[in-house]
Amino acid sequence: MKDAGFIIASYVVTFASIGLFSFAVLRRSRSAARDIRPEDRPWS
Amino acid sequence: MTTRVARDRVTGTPFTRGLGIVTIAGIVWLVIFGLFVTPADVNQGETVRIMYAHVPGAWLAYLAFIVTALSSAMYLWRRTRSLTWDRIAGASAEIGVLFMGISLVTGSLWGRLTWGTFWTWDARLTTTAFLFVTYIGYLAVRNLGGTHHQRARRSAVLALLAVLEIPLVHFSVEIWNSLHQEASVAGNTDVTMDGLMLFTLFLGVIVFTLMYVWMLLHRQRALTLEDMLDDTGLDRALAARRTEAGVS
Amino acid sequence: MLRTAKTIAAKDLRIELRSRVIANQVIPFAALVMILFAFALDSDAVLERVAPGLVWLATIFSVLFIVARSFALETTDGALEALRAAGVDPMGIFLGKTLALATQLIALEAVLVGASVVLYRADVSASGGVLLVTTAILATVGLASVGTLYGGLAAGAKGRETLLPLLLLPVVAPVLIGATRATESAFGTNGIDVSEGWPWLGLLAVFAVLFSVVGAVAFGPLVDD
Amino acid sequence: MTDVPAELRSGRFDHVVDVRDVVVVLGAFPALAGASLTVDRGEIVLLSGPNGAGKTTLLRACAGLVPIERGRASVLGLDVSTERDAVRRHVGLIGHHNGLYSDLSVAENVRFWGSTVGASSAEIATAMQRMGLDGRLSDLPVARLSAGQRRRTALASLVARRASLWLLDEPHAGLDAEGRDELDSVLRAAAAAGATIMVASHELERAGSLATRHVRVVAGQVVPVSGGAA
Repeated sequence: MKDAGFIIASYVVTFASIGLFSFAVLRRSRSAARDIRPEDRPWS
Repeated sequence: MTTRVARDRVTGTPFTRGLGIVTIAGIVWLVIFGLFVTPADVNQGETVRIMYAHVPGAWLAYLAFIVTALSSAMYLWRRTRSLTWDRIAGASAEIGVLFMGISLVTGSLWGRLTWGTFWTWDARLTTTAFLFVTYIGYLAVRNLGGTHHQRARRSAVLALLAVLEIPLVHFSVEIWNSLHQEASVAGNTDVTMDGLMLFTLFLGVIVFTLMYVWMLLHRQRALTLEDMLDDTGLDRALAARRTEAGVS
Repeated sequence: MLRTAKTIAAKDLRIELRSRVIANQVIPFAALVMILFAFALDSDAVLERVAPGLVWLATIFSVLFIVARSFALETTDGALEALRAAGVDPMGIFLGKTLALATQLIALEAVLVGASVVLYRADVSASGGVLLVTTAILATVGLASVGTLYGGLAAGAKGRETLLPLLLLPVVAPVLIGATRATESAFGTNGIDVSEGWPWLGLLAVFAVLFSVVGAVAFGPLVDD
Repeated sequence: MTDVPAELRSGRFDHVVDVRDVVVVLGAFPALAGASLTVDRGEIVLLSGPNGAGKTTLLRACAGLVPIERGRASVLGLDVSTERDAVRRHVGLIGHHNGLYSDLSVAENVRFWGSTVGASSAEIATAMQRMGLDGRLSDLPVARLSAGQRRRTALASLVARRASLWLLDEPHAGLDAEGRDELDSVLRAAAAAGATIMVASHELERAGSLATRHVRVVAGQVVPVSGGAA
């Protein structure tokens, strides 16, 4: 059953790092956005 | 109302929201299929399940680096010198480094189970490790400072140099390796995939690609915000200096 | 452009002739590394087997120092900026500095090969010598080109001491592999025949041509802000 | 930025230096905040002003060494941003660094800079002579020179590479009295022969007597001198 541990570990590593990265991106942009008016954003 | 918008979806649009929901649903689907629904492989046994996370991750890293190279070329090629291309290149490289790191880890976990070793000096693995280090260097150069356009030109040239470097490294490692002829790692790792397994693998690639698009859009917009922040800081400092000049 | 290159190369070599930093510090460092390898590996048989690799490993580490020195000359009194400010052709600067770097590297490699003959009992036949010289020339052109290219990029930057190895070491891996294999044949390590070394020179030649051409084109945009 | 009028490109131009509303940003700091200045052939313009006002950045902008964020600058009718290499070949900037190789001798340094434009050995000898660097001094390594002698070597290098717009940042700093007089007479002679010179300096008395015009740089902008000095 060592296999199960490895398999689960690889799924956890994958999705946890993706989650952490996305969270960091959203948080950084939120703090950056504080000083910029929403209508200045080219995509909105 | 404006403050609510600012709080709720800074780098988001209805499109990215929809994309995000689809992606999350896809991830759930992928995990259920990958871990429970698909059968074990004849040769690899349960270990093959790592592949449903590993292969799409590796695919994505390569896709991200290709996007970095293409948008760097676009930055240098187009006369407008649009910083958007530069930000796409930077955002994509960050995501690429992330996914390459992930797939190095999942790959070595898989290798330990199937080959009995975390690492082997196979050409593809070695090239991947070099690629990883090279793009860490690329990200370091992006953070050197200077104006936005200095950053953009420097890193664009570097990204194109990396494209040149990779085939050379791959080729040299390949012929270096072919000389060794050390009984290449464990024989029986061939996967005979049935329809459901293949489908799950494709599902993984599609889900990860959607995830990449979502991350790229958000990261690229976050970089835009950061660059804009530098610029609004500039406007304020400019105004301050002009008043200063008027006073003296 | 070629005139500029000649002027720059002559200047760099004249400075080395006056200051002797490479001769008195970097070359002794490389020789010291060879001796330390001998302590670490501690067996004549092993040393003999890995001698070619050690020669090129010591060379590549020394390249980091020589490149750093080459650009320290230019940045201490703002000479690189003065060259840019004078509109001197960046391609000429690149070729000149590469040429000077290559000359110094050849001297270094001669010392290292000599050291491996003395310390590691490497044995070079006449036909092996021809192979060895060709290998050294091609590998040197490649190393000097990438060294100058990335050295110029790192020159003005903060943290350049650590940035340069991070950028340079992954790129030069093909040179390390190709030059080591070719040198193994030249030394006859493990009974490898000299003729087996020549195919590796193709790799070295491709690397040398590619990076000297690309370096000449890319040096300007990388250095010039 | 890209649309430079054709008549400026062809070499007919109104001013040797034409700087209009130029903004230059260093890091996030606007070192120049909308500076405007014109300089004509043969002038020696003194730039004065407090530390950090942007004198150095203005000189570097004219040399095409810092990216211009907003506004436009041209030198000899060539746009500083888009025709940078051509601008640079005509401009000589001596800043806080002299751009010399300390292991080489005075003569070797001047010869090196001269040879970047293919100057003859007669030209190089003249350049050194005009800066008082002939004789014993010429064979000393730069590392053993005084600050003033280094500055003169840098100026000789500039003469040797035939720059027609000279941008000098605090050129008098570190020169002895004799050296300063020598420097002034060389600069006057050069201006009379058609060179255009901009001098950034704190030393109003010294540089003021040399200059044909005096402007102040304050907070990243060029302001006229009240009372109209010289």
